[in-house]
Amino acid sequence: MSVVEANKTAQVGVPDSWEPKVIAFCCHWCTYTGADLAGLNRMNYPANVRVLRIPCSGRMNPQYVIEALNKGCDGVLVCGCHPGDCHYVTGNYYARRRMMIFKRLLEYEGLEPERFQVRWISGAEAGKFRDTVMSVVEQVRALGPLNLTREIPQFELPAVPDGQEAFNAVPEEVMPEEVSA
Amino acid sequence: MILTKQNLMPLLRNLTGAERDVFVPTQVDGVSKFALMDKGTVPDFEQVNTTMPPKDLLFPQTQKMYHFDVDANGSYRIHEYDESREQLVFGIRPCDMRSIVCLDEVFLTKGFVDEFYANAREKLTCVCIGCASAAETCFCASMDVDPQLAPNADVMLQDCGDVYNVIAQTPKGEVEVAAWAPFVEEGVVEPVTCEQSLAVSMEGVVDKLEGMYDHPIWDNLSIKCLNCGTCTYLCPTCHCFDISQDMRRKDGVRFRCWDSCMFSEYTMMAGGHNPRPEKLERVRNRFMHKLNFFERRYGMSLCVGCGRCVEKCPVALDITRLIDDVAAIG
Amino acid sequence: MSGIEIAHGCAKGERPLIPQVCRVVEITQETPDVKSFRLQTLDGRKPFDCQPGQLGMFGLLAYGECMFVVSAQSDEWVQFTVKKVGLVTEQLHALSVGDEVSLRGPYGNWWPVEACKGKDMLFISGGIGLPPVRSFLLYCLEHREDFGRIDLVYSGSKYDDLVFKEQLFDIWPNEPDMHVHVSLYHEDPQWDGPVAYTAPFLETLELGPEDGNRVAVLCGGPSLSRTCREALVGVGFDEGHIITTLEMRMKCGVGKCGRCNMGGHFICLDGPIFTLEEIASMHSDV
Amino acid sequence: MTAQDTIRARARELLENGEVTTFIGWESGRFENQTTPLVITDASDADKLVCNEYCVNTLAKYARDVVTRGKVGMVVRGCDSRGIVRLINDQVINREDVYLIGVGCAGVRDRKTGELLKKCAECRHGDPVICDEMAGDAAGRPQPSERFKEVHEVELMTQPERSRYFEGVYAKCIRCYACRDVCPCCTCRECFVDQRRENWVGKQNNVAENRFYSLTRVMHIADRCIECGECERACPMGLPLMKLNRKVIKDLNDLFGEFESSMTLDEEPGKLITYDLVDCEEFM
Repeated sequence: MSVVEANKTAQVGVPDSWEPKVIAFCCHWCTYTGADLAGLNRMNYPANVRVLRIPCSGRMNPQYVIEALNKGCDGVLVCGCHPGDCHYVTGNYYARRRMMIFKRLLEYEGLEPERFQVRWISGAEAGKFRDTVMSVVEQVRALGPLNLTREIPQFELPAVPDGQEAFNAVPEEVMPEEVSA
Repeated sequence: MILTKQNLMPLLRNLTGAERDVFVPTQVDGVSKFALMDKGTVPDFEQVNTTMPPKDLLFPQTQKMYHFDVDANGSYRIHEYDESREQLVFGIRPCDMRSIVCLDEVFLTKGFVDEFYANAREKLTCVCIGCASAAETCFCASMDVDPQLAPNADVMLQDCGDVYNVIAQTPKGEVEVAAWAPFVEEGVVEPVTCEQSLAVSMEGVVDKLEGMYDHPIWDNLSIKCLNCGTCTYLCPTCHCFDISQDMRRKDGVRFRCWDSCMFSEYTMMAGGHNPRPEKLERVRNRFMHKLNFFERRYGMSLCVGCGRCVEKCPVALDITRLIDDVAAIG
Repeated sequence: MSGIEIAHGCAKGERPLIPQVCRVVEITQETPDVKSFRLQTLDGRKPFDCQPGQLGMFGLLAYGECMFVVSAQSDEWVQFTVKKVGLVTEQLHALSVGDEVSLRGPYGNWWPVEACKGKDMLFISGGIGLPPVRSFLLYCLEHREDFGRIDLVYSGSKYDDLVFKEQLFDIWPNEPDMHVHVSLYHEDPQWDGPVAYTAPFLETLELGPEDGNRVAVLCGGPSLSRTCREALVGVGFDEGHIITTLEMRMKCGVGKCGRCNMGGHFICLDGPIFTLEEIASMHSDV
Repeated sequence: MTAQDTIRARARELLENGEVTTFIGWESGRFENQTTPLVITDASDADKLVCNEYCVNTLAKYARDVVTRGKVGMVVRGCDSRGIVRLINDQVINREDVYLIGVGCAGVRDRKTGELLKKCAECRHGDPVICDEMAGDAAGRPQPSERFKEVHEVELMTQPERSRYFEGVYAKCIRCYACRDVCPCCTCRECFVDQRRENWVGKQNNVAENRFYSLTRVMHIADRCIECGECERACPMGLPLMKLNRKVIKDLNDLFGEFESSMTLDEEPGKLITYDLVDCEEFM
């Protein structure tokens, strides 16, 4: 049973309205401009990705990755300049080593490899940015929700007293227009 | 009344009903603690006391206090959690029962009753099993705890070799023992006296500590301490907690969790001033609280002699050696 | 001549850790980093009744809560004065009128108003130490006839750091038999008054103990408390007649979470108000 | 003249002639075969010092707390000396602040079971890597068999199995921070755990926060870990922490070349704070 099937079973309790949340840490000098270029060229890529600008991939602190996964993201993408193009000359060399070690450590701890990916995307490669994002989102969608913080699953509420309407646990943005019966 | 040790397991299986959680001392994944009794658990009544203390049942390490969210017209609403359930702890030792007395004093007296603790305490039934033999680190007899007696337990099972002497000590205990009819017989047996290799004399220690605030003994002691939180988290009577919140967008949960006076940010104030900045102040404060401050405030020692900190301290810092050194000082 | 009798461990209450949601009704900017907030419950009532000097755990549900003295109160609101020093206070300073906050209390003991009746009052404070002292001062001004001469010695590092300037310079000096002495630690273009630290400034004022008929109320940082204590004892004050309110990190506010202890006493429950005589007998790591 | 007597004599001598202000060693504890660290300042206490096969504590980190009082004398075996090198290379202490008396170590035993401790069975350097003088001959221990055996076992598990396994590990953690406080590599002035204003890691004890703390610590000591195994020994809940540290060391060696940290004072910096243009590329 391949990894994806193994997680398919985990998806039993997932509402079909579930949308994966992927956060992309993009280096300001290359990938962020690449993403901007993708926007200029009207390339559309899934809205599940949230782009976060960081000065350089070298600034990528492994704690951000775990914090993102803990706070409800289902996938993390870290993008930086190609080795040699770094505006700070050595930023992505350090990042390369750190991310290679950290990626293996997370996989060692049981995180599916597709959930944490690193790519070098330069300022001109708008197409590559779109393709990367689309492939990451599809892979994460196949894996299903991560919800690392099962202990606080959307706050199982205490009995709501006296007639106040129950708090709807599904996050607002992806709340479908009318909640099907 | 008498309960033979063979009847113990059938009795336990009979007790695990749906409406009540039964906790027994057992090994969970290599850690000895009080865990929920279900089909698979093998209770371990031979081991004297568990590594993790039973205070987790009354005062969990992380306890959700209330959940807050925003209602229709945008103002906050607070929903209090009451996660307390009917619980029975079977096989708690007299030293841990004595630690519950200390926790009751802290949480239920002095003008404010902590309702989270109160709810849990009310729904807890304690079946205490006396100790026939002691571990090498046990010194409860020196801290006025009788290894075969626990006055505040609901049911006391005194270990008499191959049978237990069943004594119901509270109304709740009577109801409990009444339900054990098929497993117990009439009769009284003399409990085994429990020999303890480790003993300290607390004679005059509390008063001597009063004037020893600047004594060099604290320097020699605190130098070897790592200031980790092991002793405070394993101690059955340590009750310090921190309050924090976990947010998701506009709603969140405010919880309280164990905290340790050994951590540097425990008394760190916003302006940067810390009344206990170094290891010396923190180690002194912890031992003074155990042996003197609590005695002055509540009239009982906060150390019950269970020996968990003596056993599990990474650098073998030993409260009994401190008591001996203080007693030895003129 | 025994010291002033102070009640300890006298606060009571149910469900101590559960706050009530209150609304900010008025914010006054005292200094660039100090603001005063007036709070009411959502339906416009006073959150709780409290004695002068008692504490309240005021904060934001999303960020945390801190312990402040109720620096003033009326029938409809309670007021807290907050200096911006940390995470929660920063968020409090970002509040605007009408926002919702969390508040629980009242905690701690109160100023010994009964025991100080008929005595002359000497209030000494520095910087952000004025709000706790002000809660007692306002009580004395409301019951003016019960107290003799009132002196307020207040000092700050810069003119901008002086809190409640309007009351300090306009209202209080005109109160009957009340003398306000303000000094700054350093020269300041906007200030032509005395420039001295609190303790030396106190000595220049020759305010003696009036053989037991004057009570000193002290509140300030660790250094101010130490130097002023020496100055007062030097002038002849008996330590039982010097009252102070202590400050430590507090989380529960009801003497259970264990961190605000001085020896066996919890500052949030047995204090925060003690006489210096009582503090001397405790194991002090303040 | 056993090593213990030499140490006692030298400690008394060093303290008497004022060459060191404090001396760090072990003393016997209350129970049989129990030892506990000891810091003495006057020569008369030198006879309390013991050095036998039950000295389980690694003393390196105490040098940091005591160095402010003047020069420190210390007994060092393999793990202690590498801890001292680590502190010196991290500029926590200076080489001339410490006077090191080396002792060969054949591994220490558990006081109850008498068996060799797990950290000593896996230890690769029993003899001190630096010292000012040797008090007893080097033990010359054979290299342990399989350094990364445990890591292989976990790597062979499938992904869901590993996920459940580490879920179980982090469910046991009680966040007492003994692993951080005993580690010679963990010498930050203010640890990220205590930075409440930034609130990196929440104080609640659940699997997510425990994993956050553990992964961060592993990454912080990744290329500096001296494999002394003290974190595993100090953990009251028995978490297999060396499985994580050794996994990172194995990856570092595989990817960036064999390197053992804290062996010499003039060692090259760790693999994560240097780079190489020809590292293998997997993110293209």
